[in-house]
Amino acid sequence: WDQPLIMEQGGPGRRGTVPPAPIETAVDALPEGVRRTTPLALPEVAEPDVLRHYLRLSQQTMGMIGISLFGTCTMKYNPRVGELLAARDQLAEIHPHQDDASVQGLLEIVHEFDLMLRELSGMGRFIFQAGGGAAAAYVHACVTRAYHESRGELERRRDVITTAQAHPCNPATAAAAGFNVITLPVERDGYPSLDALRAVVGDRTAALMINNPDDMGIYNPHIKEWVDVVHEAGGLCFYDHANFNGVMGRIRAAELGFDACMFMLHKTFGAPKGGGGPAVGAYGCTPELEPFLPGPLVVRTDAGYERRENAGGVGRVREFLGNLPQVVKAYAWTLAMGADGIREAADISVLANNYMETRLLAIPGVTKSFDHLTARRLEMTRYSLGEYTEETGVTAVDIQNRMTDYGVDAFWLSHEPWIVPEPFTPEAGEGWSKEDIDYWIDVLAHVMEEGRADPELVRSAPHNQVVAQIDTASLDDPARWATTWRAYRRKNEREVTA
Amino acid sequence: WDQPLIMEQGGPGRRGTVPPAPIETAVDALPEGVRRTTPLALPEVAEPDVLRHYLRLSQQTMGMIGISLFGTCTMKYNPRVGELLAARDQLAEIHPHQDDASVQGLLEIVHEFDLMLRELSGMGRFIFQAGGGAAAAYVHACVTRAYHESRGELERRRDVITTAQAHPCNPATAAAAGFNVITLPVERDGYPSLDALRAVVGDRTAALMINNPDDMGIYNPHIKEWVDVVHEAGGLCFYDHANFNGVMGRIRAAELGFDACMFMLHKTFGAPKGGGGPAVGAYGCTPELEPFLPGPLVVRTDAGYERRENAGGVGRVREFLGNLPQVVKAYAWTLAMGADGIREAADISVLANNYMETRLLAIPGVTKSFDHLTARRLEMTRYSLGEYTEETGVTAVDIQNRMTDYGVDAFWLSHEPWIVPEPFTPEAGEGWSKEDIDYWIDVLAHVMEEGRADPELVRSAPHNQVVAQIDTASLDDPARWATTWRAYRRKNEREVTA
Amino acid sequence: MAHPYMPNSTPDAKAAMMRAAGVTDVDELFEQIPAGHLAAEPIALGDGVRAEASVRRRVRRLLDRNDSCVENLNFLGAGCWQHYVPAVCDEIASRSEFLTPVWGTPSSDHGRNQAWFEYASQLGELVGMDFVGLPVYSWGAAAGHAIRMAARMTGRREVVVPATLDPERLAVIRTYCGEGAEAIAVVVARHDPDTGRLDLADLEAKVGDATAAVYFETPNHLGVVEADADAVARIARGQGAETIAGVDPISLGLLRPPSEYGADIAVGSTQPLGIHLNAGGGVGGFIATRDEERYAREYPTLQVSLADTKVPGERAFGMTLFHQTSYGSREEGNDWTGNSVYLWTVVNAVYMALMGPRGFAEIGETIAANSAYAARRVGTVPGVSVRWPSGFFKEFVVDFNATGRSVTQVNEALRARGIFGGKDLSTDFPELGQAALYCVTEIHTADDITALVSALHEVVAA
Amino acid sequence: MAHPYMPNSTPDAKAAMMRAAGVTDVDELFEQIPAGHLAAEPIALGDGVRAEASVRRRVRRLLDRNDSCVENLNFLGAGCWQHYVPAVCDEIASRSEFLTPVWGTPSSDHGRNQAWFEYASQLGELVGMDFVGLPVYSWGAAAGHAIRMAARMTGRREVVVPATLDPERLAVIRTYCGEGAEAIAVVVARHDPDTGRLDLADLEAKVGDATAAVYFETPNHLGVVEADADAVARIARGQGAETIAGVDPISLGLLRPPSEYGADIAVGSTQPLGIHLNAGGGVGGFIATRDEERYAREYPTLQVSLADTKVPGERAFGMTLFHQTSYGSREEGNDWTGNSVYLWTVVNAVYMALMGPRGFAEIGETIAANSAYAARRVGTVPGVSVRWPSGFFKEFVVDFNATGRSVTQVNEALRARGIFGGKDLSTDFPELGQAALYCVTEIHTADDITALVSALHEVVAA
Repeated sequence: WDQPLIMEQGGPGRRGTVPPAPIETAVDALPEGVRRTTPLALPEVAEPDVLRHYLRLSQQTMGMIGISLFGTCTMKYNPRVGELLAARDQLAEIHPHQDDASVQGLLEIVHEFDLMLRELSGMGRFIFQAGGGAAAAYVHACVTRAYHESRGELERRRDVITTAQAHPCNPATAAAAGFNVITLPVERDGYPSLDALRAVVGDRTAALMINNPDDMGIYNPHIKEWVDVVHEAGGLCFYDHANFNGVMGRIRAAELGFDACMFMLHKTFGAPKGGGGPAVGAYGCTPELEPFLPGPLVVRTDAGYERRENAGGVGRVREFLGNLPQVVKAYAWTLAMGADGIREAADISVLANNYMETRLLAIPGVTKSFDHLTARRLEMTRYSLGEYTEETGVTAVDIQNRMTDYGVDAFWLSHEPWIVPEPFTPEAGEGWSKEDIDYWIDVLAHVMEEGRADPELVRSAPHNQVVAQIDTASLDDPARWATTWRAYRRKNEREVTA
Repeated sequence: WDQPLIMEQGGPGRRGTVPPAPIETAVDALPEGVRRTTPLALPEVAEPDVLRHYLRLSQQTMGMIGISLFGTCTMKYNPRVGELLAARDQLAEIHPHQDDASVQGLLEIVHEFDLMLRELSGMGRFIFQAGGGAAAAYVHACVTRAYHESRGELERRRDVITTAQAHPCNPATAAAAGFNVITLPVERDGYPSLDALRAVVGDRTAALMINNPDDMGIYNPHIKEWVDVVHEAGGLCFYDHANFNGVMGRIRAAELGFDACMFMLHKTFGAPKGGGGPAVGAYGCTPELEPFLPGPLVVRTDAGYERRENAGGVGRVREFLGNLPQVVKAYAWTLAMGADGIREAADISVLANNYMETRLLAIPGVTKSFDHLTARRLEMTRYSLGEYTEETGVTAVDIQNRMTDYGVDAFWLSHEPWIVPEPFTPEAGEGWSKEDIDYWIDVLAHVMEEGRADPELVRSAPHNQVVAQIDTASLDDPARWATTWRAYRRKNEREVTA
Repeated sequence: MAHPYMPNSTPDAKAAMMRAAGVTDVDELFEQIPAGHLAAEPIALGDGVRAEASVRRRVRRLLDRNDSCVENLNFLGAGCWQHYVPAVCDEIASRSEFLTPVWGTPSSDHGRNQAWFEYASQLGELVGMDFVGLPVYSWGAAAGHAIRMAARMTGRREVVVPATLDPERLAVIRTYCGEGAEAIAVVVARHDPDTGRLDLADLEAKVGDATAAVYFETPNHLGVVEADADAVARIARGQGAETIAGVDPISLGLLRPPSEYGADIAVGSTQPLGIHLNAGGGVGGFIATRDEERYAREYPTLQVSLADTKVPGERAFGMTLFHQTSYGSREEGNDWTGNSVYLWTVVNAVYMALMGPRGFAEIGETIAANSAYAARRVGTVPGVSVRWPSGFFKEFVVDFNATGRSVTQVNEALRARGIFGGKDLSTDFPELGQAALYCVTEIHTADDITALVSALHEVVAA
Repeated sequence: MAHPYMPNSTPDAKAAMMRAAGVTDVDELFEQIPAGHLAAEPIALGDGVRAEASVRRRVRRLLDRNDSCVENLNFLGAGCWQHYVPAVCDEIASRSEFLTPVWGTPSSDHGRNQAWFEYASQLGELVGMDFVGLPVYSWGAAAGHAIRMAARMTGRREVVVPATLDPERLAVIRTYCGEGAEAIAVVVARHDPDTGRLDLADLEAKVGDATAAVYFETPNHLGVVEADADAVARIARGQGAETIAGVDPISLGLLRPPSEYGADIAVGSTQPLGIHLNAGGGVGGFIATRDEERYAREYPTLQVSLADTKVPGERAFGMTLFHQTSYGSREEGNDWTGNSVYLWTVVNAVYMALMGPRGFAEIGETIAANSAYAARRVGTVPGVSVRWPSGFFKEFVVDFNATGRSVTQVNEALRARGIFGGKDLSTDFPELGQAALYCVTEIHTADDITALVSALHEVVAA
């Protein structure tokens, strides 16, 4: 079904919705000079047609309706009970500036969930202001800035150290906060050596920002020493818990010595991802760093719960308390899972990954990153199709495209930098059944066979999707890219009836 | 995507949902003799998998997501605001036995909506107990029974008169209520003659049950005389307003002399059809028949609204007051439409039908029922593909199947009896845009051309749906039909892992 | 101004269609309707409210005047029960694809038809029967149709029903049974006041060669499980009558399925299977039998059957025995059918799939235990007793006679405390005096029962 | 017992996977983690609550302790505004396909990508600009990124902002501007106390060759429309600085688009476009510019572009300029990006499509008229006045200084009457004394304003 753009639909005079008329006609109208005179070329479409249009677009989005073992992202089941709770007026229709007395239930949830995350991490306090994992990393960069500033060392402490396998948001937010980024390369053991770290640590060190385990499923067993080394030099240590799913309930960031960590509620804690938000990067830190947190903090007093500014903290990284509906969903998820469920989820997630590994490595042409390492990987493993691509000319992206023809959503390749050729990173987590995992693997094996028998079939995929493979040539060409219909029409100089 | 049955999914021990545990273990358990001992062979499927299964099935239901000009049913836009209202606890979580004092808002809506329907029909009171149009017709049959019984004439008045073009629910419910059904054939003018009516009316006449206009879009201009004739003989007249959409706001059943009528809230009044309910057949009658209505009635008193039993009325045709969420949706729709909107909807509905007629009759092979009649049809017209089928061997059902390949949902053929060969009855109503109507007609014309060029292509359709054309051979074969998986497995004597 | 619901309510769209249709004034299109038929006065409904915000506010303010079973504590049952509705049920019920369609082909409606088949299959599993129709409007309607099926099968015109039957459901059954010469006579069999169960001796006396069917329920309307259901069926069968059992599907993980105690036809409400109370608008009725032609040929309903398609190995779902419905045969069909509660059917399928065998076993245990617990605690309130203090499921009769207070008084006082007391039985079952039917399910907690008991203490002592 | 959320939490599934993976104990899989790293004490969260009903009840009871803007009458705005959300927006927001996905290919996510493109296209139409990125977390975040874009483009490290700026948004901007040597300095330009608008003379004095950008808003945080926006842009352009306009998209059917008064970059909140208040969790920020490479190369965001597919005439939507994001270039990319508010983006597209040109024109008129009406009536309350009684949109400053009461006192008294009074400005804008920012939109009726005015009368007279 080829669904035209909404801008191409409708006709003059059609109405999709009608706002209430004014209480009375404005007596004291705004001056002419500030009023719009250019007509708005928005679509004029009736309500049923707008609805049907977006219903159709929804059906043209595979997402989690097929099977999606998207790695590095901990895609999991989003219980619908959370949606029903979040849709209640007592959450959806709460204004952020309401008096604390009128939102006691909400503040209690925020506080209780803070306590839950403290229990999981050993940290002293969490905030939910950051609208995603990257924003939480930026919180850390800002907290680091404020911490060193408070000690008069900010001018000196310019370096943030990270690793090639840390999520790109770590170096990026550090750089945006004005730091110099030092990225340690991955070495033979699957992580940088302690010596490499020691070589760059010093009195210029502001912070270490790191994931562990990383996206290859490798856990750095020297992480405590790393933290010690950085601490000794006066730097802070931030644990990006993007890969928490495999170690939930087994380790606590604070016990490993970290000063701060980040959880993604929209991934690890069962809240939906929304195709990329609204999300929450829950940022937690030790009591020592709490003075630097951006306010407002939610605190419990004898009289109830209140929001309190944090004098001396980072001002804000975002307006208001955060995406509280996602916090409520994560809270409900955590209640439902409990300590036993969380531990079980980690077990199953790691077990499923090892099961997949056994099956995937049996497929000719699939190899594993750092395949000389024999230790079991945690909740994901990075694989490579490098040999297969050399043999067939069919790339990981081609395979990805073709797999969608079988109802399997795209897998994740790898974050930058690519350490292995033609990488791919499936992750089953605890939410996909063994049958679905088996189907996924069967499809991969089948598509790889197709690629051997008929490379062009796979290279030209998909064949069963709404649209065929995109021609990416125009995307980075200023003369042809078009992020709006206005731009497209101008660049294509053609008359299109709006 | 071939989606297995839910009974074929899952595995031992999987849980879809878990009920709360008992407050305490039953001390005083039920005796062994009443307890289940046979294991339940229900599926064991995890929550995400159940959800995904039914999401996929929803996507395999075209319904109103494509284009559906399903006639005789007045399919129209179902405003989603009604769904949000109906989902509120103050409706969804109301118990029917609650004290009247605790449901005043709901009773007020029922009363106000009753007044609206009175305004549209001239009747004296409406009830919403009937769960569909057919059930409302049954209400009428029961009211007729009670009415004649109250006059001591029930034994004599055995005949209910209807016409071949009246909806099948009229003769069926009359028969179920114990009446003898007399069906008048359609004559040259598109309806039975007054003489034919006179010939069967007499002191055996209990009631006339009739639609007007009928499904061919023909309005019987002698309907007032019909009513008079029946009344003179002592019978009651029931107006099945299934075809109200074209005459909304123009005529009132009571002013034409009818004693009772029926509106379908799930069709004419914007409530959704749900694939066949929950629905409401709103039954209204004159004050003379009100004593025979099934209770409870909602009445307004000085103290507020109350439910009151109707002593002497038909006891009940269904438990409780009816599908009140649908009443609330219909009430919201009627508020939004108003007198002007309702009149406009009738105009547009009839205009769209006449527009369609112009275009459809231009397609070679499409003919119109009673094509010698030149008067304009109302909101629908019955067409015939009889000539086309003789020419090509392609039937209306074949065309219907093939049209779905173009995103056009099935059209309605005709209720029994088929008066014209290979009938079809499209209806645009006020809810489909001219562009969608044009697309529908273009698809029909295209498919008919396909049927000429390659009859087998159309006869073997559909080709782009989830499953191919059904083989109907087994459906009425006791040895092969299977309305349950239990039956299917037994009849096919094969081992299927549940 | 164009109306948002009507794409063609613009001057452009109307003009284009009028031009093509060859009319200059819309009124020309209504030439069929004689002038004398037109409404004497214009419809006085006022202009439409175009702003959705205004419509919503107005209706919401009315609805907000209702007190719901969410912010109050509810013990009403009696034909409509408050069970927990899993969120996934709501999610599926709200899918536009299921919410709004009418009727397609077996291919274009494949998903919905499959869901219907899954409903019938799972419900058949609960009741232990192989043939299940799509549901009718309510339990009462299902019982009415089942009795008519039995009457057609046996050629007899009498049905025996228990005295404990819900008067509201009985009223529906009576309407279905008809009046006058061709009516099916409803004969009422007594119950044993000591046990609340059917009085088998009286039943035996009333069942005879005119009896088309014995209709009974377990648990019955007063909550009591008919412990000797086999005997009931035996009595019916002995006289050549059909046995129709009315059951609560949510009990069937715990209780024996009707097929096992000899029922020929099982009926009941589908509302407990994932449907909200909806002020009574959530009810639906199922009919199930053995898969024998004798029964199948009498169904008035639509039903979906598995079938093959033109592609080998592929399955589709089509209507079976359509010709015997009123759609197929008008007055020659079985009773009548029409729009029913098919959206709820999809939700029922979801609910049963979520519950699975263990869910039904557990919820049965929880309801039995919670209601027994509540009965025991309510019975501790001075002057308050439970009429049949054991052998019930979900509902039980609370006797207020010794308190000197009427149920009306008690319930008013409870309502002032945010509690909806049990259904007043004093009018419908005068022999019970001041008694009320309390419903306790899996949604109730110990705190809830404590709140009830405390309130009753106050009310009775006041 | 298996957990409903985890299909593989059954003994069978675990055993099968363990067998295949060659382990006998799950703990073997965690061999990588040194023993000394393991949690010192088990996680003390208690066991999971398996019954959904119990989880729901617990969370609902907490939520029910909140008072919402539905059962109360709300006049709070200040960065998050109560507008009517059409039902179709909620319907689309709740579609599982949009709610739960992560990231597919351009083909498998075609529908969502198209919706995103439609968001950008319609938003671009409102602001009159051709290049629109996918949104960032909030208005403050959008302003912060825009200022950083301007700083990179100009190589300068100063931004001039108005004194009327929301302190909360300003705090975000300051965080984005950084601290220390490389920070972008934030210079505050005065406003004219008589008009509430920017003091152009002061602005002119503060903008110079170090100025990367002038950031201003219209209507500004105190509701006042900057009537001389052209002059602001002229001053900036005159010094080679970029002009960044912060606008409320719901005003843009009534007010001039920023492109027409010389803005180079437009930013603002997407929350007014169909998103619920969500306790502040509904906000999102847009960034739009002219479609010039100079601007496009500085975007930190993702954006979708129309593109061809391998099939002639077919369209797809792909990411443009991905390499300049942090995903593409880590610390070498522009700022950073990550999960954002993309579900709201789809809803924004729906909202704009529903409104169309007339909807935006009408809602602008309604909001302007309703807020003017409310201001006029509030001004009739003894001792209460409106600080700038004309030339505002949606929000206006109410001055309580003459009542002898603090805003805290007034708001407490209003809250006792079910009214959420305007945002207290007394701390953030001490020069205004006891003043509050009232927000009036299309959701308010004459009755609502009457209720407010009556309550204010009582409160002030008390």
